[in-house]
Amino acid sequence: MAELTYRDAIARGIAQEMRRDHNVVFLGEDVAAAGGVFKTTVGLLDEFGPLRVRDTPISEQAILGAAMGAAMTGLRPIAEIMFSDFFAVCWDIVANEIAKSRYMTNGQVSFPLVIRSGNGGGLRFGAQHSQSVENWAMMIPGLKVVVPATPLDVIGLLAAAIRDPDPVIFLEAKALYSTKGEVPDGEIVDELGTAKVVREGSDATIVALGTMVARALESANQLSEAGVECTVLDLRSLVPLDTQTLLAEVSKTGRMFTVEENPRLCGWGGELVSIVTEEVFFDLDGPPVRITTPHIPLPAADALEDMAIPSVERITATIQKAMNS
Amino acid sequence: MAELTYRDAIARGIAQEMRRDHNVVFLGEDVAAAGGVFKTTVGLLDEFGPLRVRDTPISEQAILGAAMGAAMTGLRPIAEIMFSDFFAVCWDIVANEIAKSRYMTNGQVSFPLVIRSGNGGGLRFGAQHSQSVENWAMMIPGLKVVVPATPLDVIGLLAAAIRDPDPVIFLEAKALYSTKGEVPDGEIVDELGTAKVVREGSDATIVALGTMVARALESANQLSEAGVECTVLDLRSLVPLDTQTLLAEVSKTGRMFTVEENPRLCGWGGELVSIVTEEVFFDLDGPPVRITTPHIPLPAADALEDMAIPSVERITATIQKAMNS
Amino acid sequence: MSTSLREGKPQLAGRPDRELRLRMFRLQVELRYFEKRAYDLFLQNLVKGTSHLSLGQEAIAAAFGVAMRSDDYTYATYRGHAHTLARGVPMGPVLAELLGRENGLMAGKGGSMHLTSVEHGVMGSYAIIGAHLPIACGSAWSAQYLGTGQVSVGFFGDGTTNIGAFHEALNFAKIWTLPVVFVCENNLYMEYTRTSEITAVEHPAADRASAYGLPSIIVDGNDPDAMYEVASTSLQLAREGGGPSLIEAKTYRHGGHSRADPGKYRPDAEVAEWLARDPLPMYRARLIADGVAESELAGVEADVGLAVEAATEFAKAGAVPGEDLLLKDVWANGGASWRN
Amino acid sequence: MSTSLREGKPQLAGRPDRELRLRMFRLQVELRYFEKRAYDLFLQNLVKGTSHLSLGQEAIAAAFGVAMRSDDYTYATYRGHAHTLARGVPMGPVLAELLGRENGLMAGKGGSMHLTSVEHGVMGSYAIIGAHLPIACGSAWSAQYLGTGQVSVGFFGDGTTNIGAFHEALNFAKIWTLPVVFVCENNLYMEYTRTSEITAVEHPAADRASAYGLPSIIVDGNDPDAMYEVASTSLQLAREGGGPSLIEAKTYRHGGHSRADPGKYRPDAEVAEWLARDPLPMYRARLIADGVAESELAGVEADVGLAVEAATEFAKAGAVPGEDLLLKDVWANGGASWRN
Ligand SMILES: Cc1ncc(C[n+]2csc(CCOP(=O)(O)OP(=O)(O)O)c2C)c(N)n1
Ligand SMILES: Cc1ncc(C[n+]2csc(CCOP(=O)(O)OP(=O)(O)O)c2C)c(N)n1
Ligand SMILES: [Mg+2]
Ligand SMILES: [Mg+2]
Repeated sequence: MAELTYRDAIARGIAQEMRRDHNVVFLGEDVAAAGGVFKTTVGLLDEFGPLRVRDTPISEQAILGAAMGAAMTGLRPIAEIMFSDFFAVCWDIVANEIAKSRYMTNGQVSFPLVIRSGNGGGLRFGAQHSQSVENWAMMIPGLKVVVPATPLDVIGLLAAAIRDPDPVIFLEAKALYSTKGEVPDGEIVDELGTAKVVREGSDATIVALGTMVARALESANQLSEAGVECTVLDLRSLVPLDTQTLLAEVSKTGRMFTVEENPRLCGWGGELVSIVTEEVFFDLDGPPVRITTPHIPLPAADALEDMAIPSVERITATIQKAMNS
Repeated sequence: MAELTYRDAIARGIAQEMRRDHNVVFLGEDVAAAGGVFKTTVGLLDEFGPLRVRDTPISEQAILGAAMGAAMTGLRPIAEIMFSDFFAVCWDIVANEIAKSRYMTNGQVSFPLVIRSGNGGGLRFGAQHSQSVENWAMMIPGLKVVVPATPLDVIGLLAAAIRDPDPVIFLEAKALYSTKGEVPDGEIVDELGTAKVVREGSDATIVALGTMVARALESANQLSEAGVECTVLDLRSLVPLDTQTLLAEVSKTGRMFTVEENPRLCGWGGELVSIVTEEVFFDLDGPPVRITTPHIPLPAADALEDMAIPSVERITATIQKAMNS
Repeated sequence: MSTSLREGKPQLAGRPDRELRLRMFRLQVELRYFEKRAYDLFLQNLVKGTSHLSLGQEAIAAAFGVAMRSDDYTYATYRGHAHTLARGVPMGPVLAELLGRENGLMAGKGGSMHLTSVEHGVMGSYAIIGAHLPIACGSAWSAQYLGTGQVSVGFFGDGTTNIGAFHEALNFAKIWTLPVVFVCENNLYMEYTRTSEITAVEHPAADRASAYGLPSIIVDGNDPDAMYEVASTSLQLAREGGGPSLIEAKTYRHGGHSRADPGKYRPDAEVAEWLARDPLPMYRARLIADGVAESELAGVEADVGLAVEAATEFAKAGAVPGEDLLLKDVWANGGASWRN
Repeated sequence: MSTSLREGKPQLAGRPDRELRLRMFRLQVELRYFEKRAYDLFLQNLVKGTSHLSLGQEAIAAAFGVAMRSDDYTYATYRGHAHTLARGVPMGPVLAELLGRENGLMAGKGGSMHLTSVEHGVMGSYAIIGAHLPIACGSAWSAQYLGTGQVSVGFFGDGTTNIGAFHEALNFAKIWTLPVVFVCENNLYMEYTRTSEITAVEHPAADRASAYGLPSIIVDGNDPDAMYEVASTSLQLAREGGGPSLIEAKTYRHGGHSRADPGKYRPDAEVAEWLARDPLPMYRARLIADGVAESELAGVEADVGLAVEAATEFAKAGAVPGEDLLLKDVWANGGASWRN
């Protein structure tokens, strides 16, 4: 058991899988010699050498095209897109090619590949380096979408993603890179599509993802002092979506609150609301409520960014108001 | 008053606006000499000449980059992206640049531009030429999103979009290009952000968009024979979203059914469900239900494509079942 | 059946011998007859969706078809019938795919624009301009990494040279010394626009080669022997670790861009000039001049004619795909469920 | 104040005269002092988020700053402080933007990577590699269409030449004969990777020029006089309808890529060599050798020093932006509402 940062958990997860499978290869901008611009991949070049850990030009379409072509011919590539905002320059390879080709070819090809990317705000990087793009990926049929919230989950879910025969968009919460957590020694492998109940309560269920999990927990603690007991569900993966756990937990409490870092429209929260209302409508004691970043580009200034992304205070206030009305 | 196809309405709408404003210019692949691959822009080159109607290389980033730069320095460009699936190769210009720059610059720049694109399935073009990408655009703050369902709306909404000071993603339903409708003579200008009640009923509200509007209407007629009277709401624009009309109509009937051509996850239907449940929960007599294309890439074969996209039969059956339970 | 074409001795870089030339002849006849049949079936409203024919461009596919090793990788575009067949994929399933039938190459799920047959090395046909060029780099990378000696070949058009993915793929292939051959089929037009009108250089591929540290290669795409020579040389270079090549093959499509297009934007004289350079009759005449018996070639033609009939029967007899296929194979577990 | 630098007579293509050279000197001092201050403030934890300095690359911005017409358009990258200031944007609001204050150039909403001042022709700083190059074509197109004689200038780095948008923009500018000047500041590195290791050609921009029908231009980016000459010539060409230019300016950044980077991946000898070629002391010495009094230059330096102090006070005094700004200006109506 050791304490590890979310940042270091990335390299540990990748190394664990590269050790067991020689066909796992890794490419991206500044990932090898420099160990990644977020220092998430330090040491991999040294351990696995320049044939398995490769620096690329600033050519995101080439990076993901190469990963795709390699995945369908025997390798298990991990590709890094430095900031998830940059998916916009290579979205065709993700959404039109990787996601669709298995279906279009009637199952002739598989894409055992992982695309890792730094996602989300909180670092004052402004509108083009802070987006939460989990909904971009969720809306494309054929992509799995994973967002870990702890160092332990980083390792376990990354290992599961690398072993998965389908393409996984693995979104790392940039704001969590320097957070720490306990991690056991030895091999860690988790399971995709499993949400985790990280707190139990009887009055309401808060569903969160990535950076928002810790805030939801803190908010739940505040609410507890005010007499409202909340379950907090860490979704961990959007596709596959653990609707069993979701529906069970929401049915138990009768209320659902979603906390999304992405801007509101077409966020995953809307999808959850539609699942919950369609399937357990008569278990609901009140309307599901979404707490999201407003539907705006993210501002750069620290003060403004803090207002935009759901804060513990906003989560608490919103839930309190809804529970009292 | 004349009968016009949806296809011809495009050219008429563009011509109407190019006549009144010399700063309206138009560019895209094969749009000038060839009049567009869907023949939607026939005659524009002849009337407005090669300085205002321009053929481009296969360079979607350059097309939209050029439109963006021109829009912020005095022109009102209309750009065509031939198939909306191709937004994936230029999504950065749309989502990161055009959508965000007004906000990032604190309002220093405006983007009076329209990006037109052929959208949706029904023509057996397969997974990379048939997507309904209205949710791609809706999820990006800073974009307006319009989808006309009739030739009249094509002209009026296109004119409104061209006159609008903000960027508008104008999605033309490819499957409707050869449909016809009555269109009055003279100038036609509509208003963005206004939904239209195209049928009134007391039992349920069906909300639809683009190609799905006619199907919803036909389904409503079938349901009427079975004694269920439906309101049909043609959303027409996703951003701005006419929530006033939406909430009013859903509150009246107590039931909402959305009919989406896009694959399910993170579709606009989920957004509508979350708005409706959050804001008029206690007016609901039963759970809102979404009818969507399954969360799969679209298959090419006619038989399969017809199974995938919501059909009149599926709409009717789903509503009937929900209303009876 | 066309599969036999891919047997026999491996290609050598250089001029094709008699046997290879006969194989190229046969392949061209196959592609021609097949696509003419596809066009007939389209007129009968049996081909669903769109389709893009390579009529007039067959020599390129045929030359690579015989020059490639059986485990090399082909990356085609929406105009991919020829390249798919040239790798030995049987006609029946390809035609059935165009008809949207369950016995189609991808059970009707992909359609004309996405022909794929992994067992024949056809790693897919791609309908978004340029996308397959970086993807071709990917399988070249895996071949390099795994030391298999396989080569990726990516075919594309003149109009495709102006999109970003082209640029990224070429640079990437060069710096990683990837075994990939990029083949630009310059048929002078993108869809309806002349490529020279929207391209900064005269030779859209060859004039860009130096931007990637590559030599400029232009070849007569209507001459199978010349094509073979350049194909086999570039494949050998790639296989031996010499990295990528960029080939510009000059050719012309006889018809319009796709089934909806009569191709009227092209000057009559230009069309006439290129029809006079139709690779099939030219090659037939050359082979005869070189001593091949007319009867042998006529025999091939008759043979292929029968094969196309058989393929047509096969395709027409195919069932309409059923609901079981709709939700099949989004994921590797065979299903389409996004929840658990 | 720096605004004065943009007054005076319009540029002429060719060698700069004494006045222009003094203006370039002053501008370089401004950029240098400003960015050193920005770095100090970062160390004091006052600069929020990231920032990318042009220390060592000032000559390029200074030369274009004096060569451009006051209504020309600048398109910068995330490394855009220098290009923004060089167009006459006052230091105070720029520094305040870095500090995330309400009196910032964009009220704190854009940050260091998105500096924009439309009134000074600075049409934005773009943080996605390559994106601004097609956008620069757009304002060049509008200038051409409206007949204004304005020119767009797009600055970018060596690493940027490998992304698709670069390719599309260059081809597009050439075929439409757009008045745009593309300026590659080749500082040898992308972030931490040497560009030569991931680029197929030696000169990442100049060796690609021919792919767009353009001449190859390489210039010493640390020599303001040489830069001025090439800048004014290319601007004049564009203004007179001669279309785009692609310039590769050789230079070096003194520090790391961004605030988080100490730049340790660079060989000591290389850093030393380039520090010895620091454009500021070199130019100072040259001006003195050419007869400018040392005291005059020292006067400029003192002056700029005061201006930087004043800008710092201005920035530090700025208020933290309030909630009213958060939902402002998503749309042209000033608001952020997506519903009605
Ligand atoms: C990104 C993208 N843009 C546009 C299209 C539409 N399109 C399909 S084929 C084509 C022309 C391609 O021309 P070329 O590369 O010369 O190939 P050819 O069709 O002549 O074989 C275009 C513009 C597309 N499929 N993808
Ligand atoms: C599409 C995209 N990919 C990657 C990045 C991350 N990134 C920011 S700056 C940079 C290096 C750019 O190098 P160069 O073009 O040489 O410019 P320089 O920073 O040296 O001025 C990279 C990779 C980005 N901003 N956008
Ligand atoms: Mg072509
Ligand atoms: Mg650089």
